[in-house]
Amino acid sequence: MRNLLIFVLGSVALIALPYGLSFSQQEILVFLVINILLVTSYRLMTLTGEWSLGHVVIMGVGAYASALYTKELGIYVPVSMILGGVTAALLAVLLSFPLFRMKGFYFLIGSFAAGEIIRLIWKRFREPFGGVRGISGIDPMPDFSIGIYQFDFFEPVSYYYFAGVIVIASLWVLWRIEKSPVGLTFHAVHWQDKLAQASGVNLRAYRTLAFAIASGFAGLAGALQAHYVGTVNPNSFDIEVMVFVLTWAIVGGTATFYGPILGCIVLTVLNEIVLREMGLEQARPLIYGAIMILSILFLPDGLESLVQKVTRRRSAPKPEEKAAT
Amino acid sequence: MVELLAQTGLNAVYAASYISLVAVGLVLIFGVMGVVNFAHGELFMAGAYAVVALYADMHVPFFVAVAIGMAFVGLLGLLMEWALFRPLKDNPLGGLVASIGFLMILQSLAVMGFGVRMEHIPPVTQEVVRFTDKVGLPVARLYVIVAAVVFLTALWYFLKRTRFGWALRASAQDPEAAALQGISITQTARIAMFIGAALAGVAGALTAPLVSVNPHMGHSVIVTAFIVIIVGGVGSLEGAILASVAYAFVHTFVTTFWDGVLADIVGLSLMLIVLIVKPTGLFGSADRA
Amino acid sequence: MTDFLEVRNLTMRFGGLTAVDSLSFKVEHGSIHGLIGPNGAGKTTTFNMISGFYTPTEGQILLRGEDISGLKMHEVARRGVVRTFQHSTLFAELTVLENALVGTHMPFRPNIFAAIIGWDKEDRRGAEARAREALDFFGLLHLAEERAGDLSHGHQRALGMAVAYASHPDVILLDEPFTGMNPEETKHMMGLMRRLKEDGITILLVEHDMQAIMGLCDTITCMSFGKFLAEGGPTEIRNHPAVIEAYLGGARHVA
Amino acid sequence: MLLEMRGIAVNYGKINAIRNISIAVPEGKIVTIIGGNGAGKTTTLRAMSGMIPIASGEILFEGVRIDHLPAHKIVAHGIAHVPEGRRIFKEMTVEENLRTGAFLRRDKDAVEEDLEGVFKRFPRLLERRSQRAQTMSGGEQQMLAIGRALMSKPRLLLMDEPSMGLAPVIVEEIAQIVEEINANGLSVVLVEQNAELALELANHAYVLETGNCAMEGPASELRGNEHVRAAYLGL
Repeated sequence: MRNLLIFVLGSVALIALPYGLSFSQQEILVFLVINILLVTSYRLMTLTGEWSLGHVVIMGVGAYASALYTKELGIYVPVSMILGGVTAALLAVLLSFPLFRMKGFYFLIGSFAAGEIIRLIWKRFREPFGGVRGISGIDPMPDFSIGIYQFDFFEPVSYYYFAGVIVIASLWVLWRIEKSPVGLTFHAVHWQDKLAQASGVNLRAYRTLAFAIASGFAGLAGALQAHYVGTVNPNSFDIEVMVFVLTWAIVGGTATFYGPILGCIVLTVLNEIVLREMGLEQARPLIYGAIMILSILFLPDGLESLVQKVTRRRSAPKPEEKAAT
Repeated sequence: MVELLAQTGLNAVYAASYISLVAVGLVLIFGVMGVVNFAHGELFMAGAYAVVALYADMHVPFFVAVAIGMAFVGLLGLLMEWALFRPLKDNPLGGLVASIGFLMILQSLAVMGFGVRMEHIPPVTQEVVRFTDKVGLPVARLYVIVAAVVFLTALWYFLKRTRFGWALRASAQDPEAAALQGISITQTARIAMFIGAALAGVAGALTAPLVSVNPHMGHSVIVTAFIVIIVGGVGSLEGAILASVAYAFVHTFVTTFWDGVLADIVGLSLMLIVLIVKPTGLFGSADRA
Repeated sequence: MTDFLEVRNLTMRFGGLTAVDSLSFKVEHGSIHGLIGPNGAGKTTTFNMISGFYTPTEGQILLRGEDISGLKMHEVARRGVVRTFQHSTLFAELTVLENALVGTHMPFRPNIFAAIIGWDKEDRRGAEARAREALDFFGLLHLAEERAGDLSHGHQRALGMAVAYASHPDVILLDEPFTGMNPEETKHMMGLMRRLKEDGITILLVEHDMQAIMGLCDTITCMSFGKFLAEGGPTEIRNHPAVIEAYLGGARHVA
Repeated sequence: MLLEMRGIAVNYGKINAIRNISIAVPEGKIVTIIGGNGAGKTTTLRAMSGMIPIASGEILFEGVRIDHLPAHKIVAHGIAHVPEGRRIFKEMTVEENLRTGAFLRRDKDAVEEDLEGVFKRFPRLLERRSQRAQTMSGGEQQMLAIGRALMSKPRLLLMDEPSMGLAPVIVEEIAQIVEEINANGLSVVLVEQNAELALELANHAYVLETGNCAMEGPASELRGNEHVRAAYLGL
């Protein structure tokens, strides 16, 4: 009963949210929703213990793929978005062959190198990737209407609803995966790969699975972004964006499902509302960098550890809740 | 054709010089402290801006500016060791993340101090050492080559012949066993960080008049340095130098005969191939990492 | 009849060092078989080869007549040969129950699509029941919700065995199971191993604790400097001159 | 007492590795710590040399408290630790390894003298003087680790499992070295799996079981003890 109430109130709040915002804030909201999917998919990857520096490029693969499918093959946009995600996942499977020969630091650098190569290929080959300037004039999501609501996809509010539904559905899938025996196996692979292997877990298969799922959803996020912005180019997926994703994940904390989402929301609000309003836009990387350092120094378990401290204190007298988790 | 090859070869020697200065510092830091310093490219950038500020803006003599820049970047290194790497030494990912944060801060400070535009510095010298009509080595580039030879030789002597050099190598190989010999790991970390940063700084300072100085110039430098230290084997100084030379030649020749982007792709692919075939690098041992 | 688990001319070289040199022995089905030898004899290396952690340089490992040498660890595990590790190798960040659940990976192989849709409820229930059964067997059920890293040393060792046991193995390879246990815990654990044996599980163990080995094993293989030294029952091994020599060789007869 | 360890406890996370261990090392003697795997022998030794923080208790060396000092400062007080598994600097030459052992010393001439002394005691190290340490056999590496420790001119030598993985002939050689070093006035704490050997070398012995001190006494007495004979001597 209580859960239902929270669900209803939450949905209403999410639906009503854009009406309290200015146009530019509505646009930011769309990106925020897409970034939440990006950072949550990144977390699934980190469940197996591997930190990649190529995740944003993989997102770009979804964006480029979906853009090209609509442009060159005339595929209906929602279908091409899904195909964009699938393309990113398949590329991840392909990349897993060289990359999963490495671990830890080497994987980090290897994933970075692989990402840079992909980005440079976009840059170098004007056909079909458009070179440095990328692809512009990507088909927008076609308008349609459900009942009384008319989706007009030049309006950020419409796109917010559309992307919101897709993202929530994706988050639900990611959540189900994490809470399943498959998710437990990911954790096992992370914490003690030898023991997992001795229990019959095929390490390569599970690492690849996590990489492919994470990449698929990152690709979907990229496709969502491409059809909203209308252009893609190599620089919109460079290492700086990757650093932002990393910051969201680390500031939020990667031990829980909601940690990275929290980090993404808090930093976006801070960034777009606070910093922009205060005219500190130029100092943005500086402040981001400082936040990153301070949080790794003083809050190594992320914002989620603060949340846990508060909720634990509140729920301490009710032990039956703990048993339910 | 022969002249083009010779000229490209000279260019490659110059490229190898500054790359190896940067890469050796990165290897030293990784070896002793076990952290991957992502901000190493920005240390190079800081060295370059030191020359912009002192030599171009304040008209300090060039070599004085370079020396001050080198010392300044060395001190930045000490700051990083004290503020970031020491508190995070039990957090393997932490040092890397903190260095990324530091990278953003340095970049941002450069933008705020000097603007995003590229700085072109008045040339230090226009002289060129001519070998034939078409083959020559600008003296400004010669400075870089000489600096690489001098500093790397000095480093080699320090590591192989002095007490603190042994201490540094000992703590890179086995920090715990080194502590049991009375070596303070904090102290060796400071030395490594100072030397590593100063080498990046001097490379940036000396190349400042030869390239367009801008706040984002560290990016390609760190990518190159990573390629080099992976190919050379993380933790191997000799490997880093050899790989610098090899990479500089491949990259310079591909750039000259095809184009720069393709050269980057070739370089990165070489690194990936090395990682796949021998993840510890061509000269590396599996001791650390 | 082919033997259940057989090691034939097993050899492992690391660079110039021969850690295990042409070792052969057989493990009978349903027995407790001990592998002993002084430090550096190559016991753990042998163990690592049988479990698929190392690929032998030469020789074969036969399980029910099938050559399993060179298979990966998870492939060996899927054939019913499950190992534990020296020290406390556990998923320290996970709960005790989750540790045991990972152990049920083979009998209840997770399926990602079923998991998303929710068609794996029965499997999940089965896996949990099996995990709890394994914990119960090793007396850990009351600790099910504890973080594994917080357990005492003895409990951690027991949990390591519970994880292995949860997968319904045919053979359990135990690497120094009694390390860090006090005499009572050791005694209790010996009782549990006898019960495992009664269940038809074959046990091969490497152990330093001589009392445990002598009290537990049906057959003991002793190795020294990588080579086969002697084999037999506990009494035989205890009085075997070569074994005594190998163990006391480190001591001086000159004193 | 040269070294006194009083009521030392060490925890790894929530696990007590050792509890309330007290050990006294008289000047000029060999004290051994024996016990099964995981009993806490190595932990005790690491606590002495400052490699792990202690949870409670105190350690005095020549009457001065040295607990809470970092490892590299304890060396300066005159304690050298030959760690388990030798831990020599593999990429460095034999001579560099030895000189690193004298890192803290400023008396250059005496260092050269001691270096010659080590080479005299271990002629095989002299033969391999400029060879990389990695290329040596296990026994030679153990000798190098001992030589390196001696280079700091210690008054107390801590040795962790010097016989591990060595052939009986080499173990015999190492044992003789320990006796010689001790005869020259250096006190030794010896941690050993090979209880027979340890009890033969030592004057005094401590038996650890699951982090506690189960027994202590003169080594000759413990050799005759029924429990020790059964548990550690396999008799």
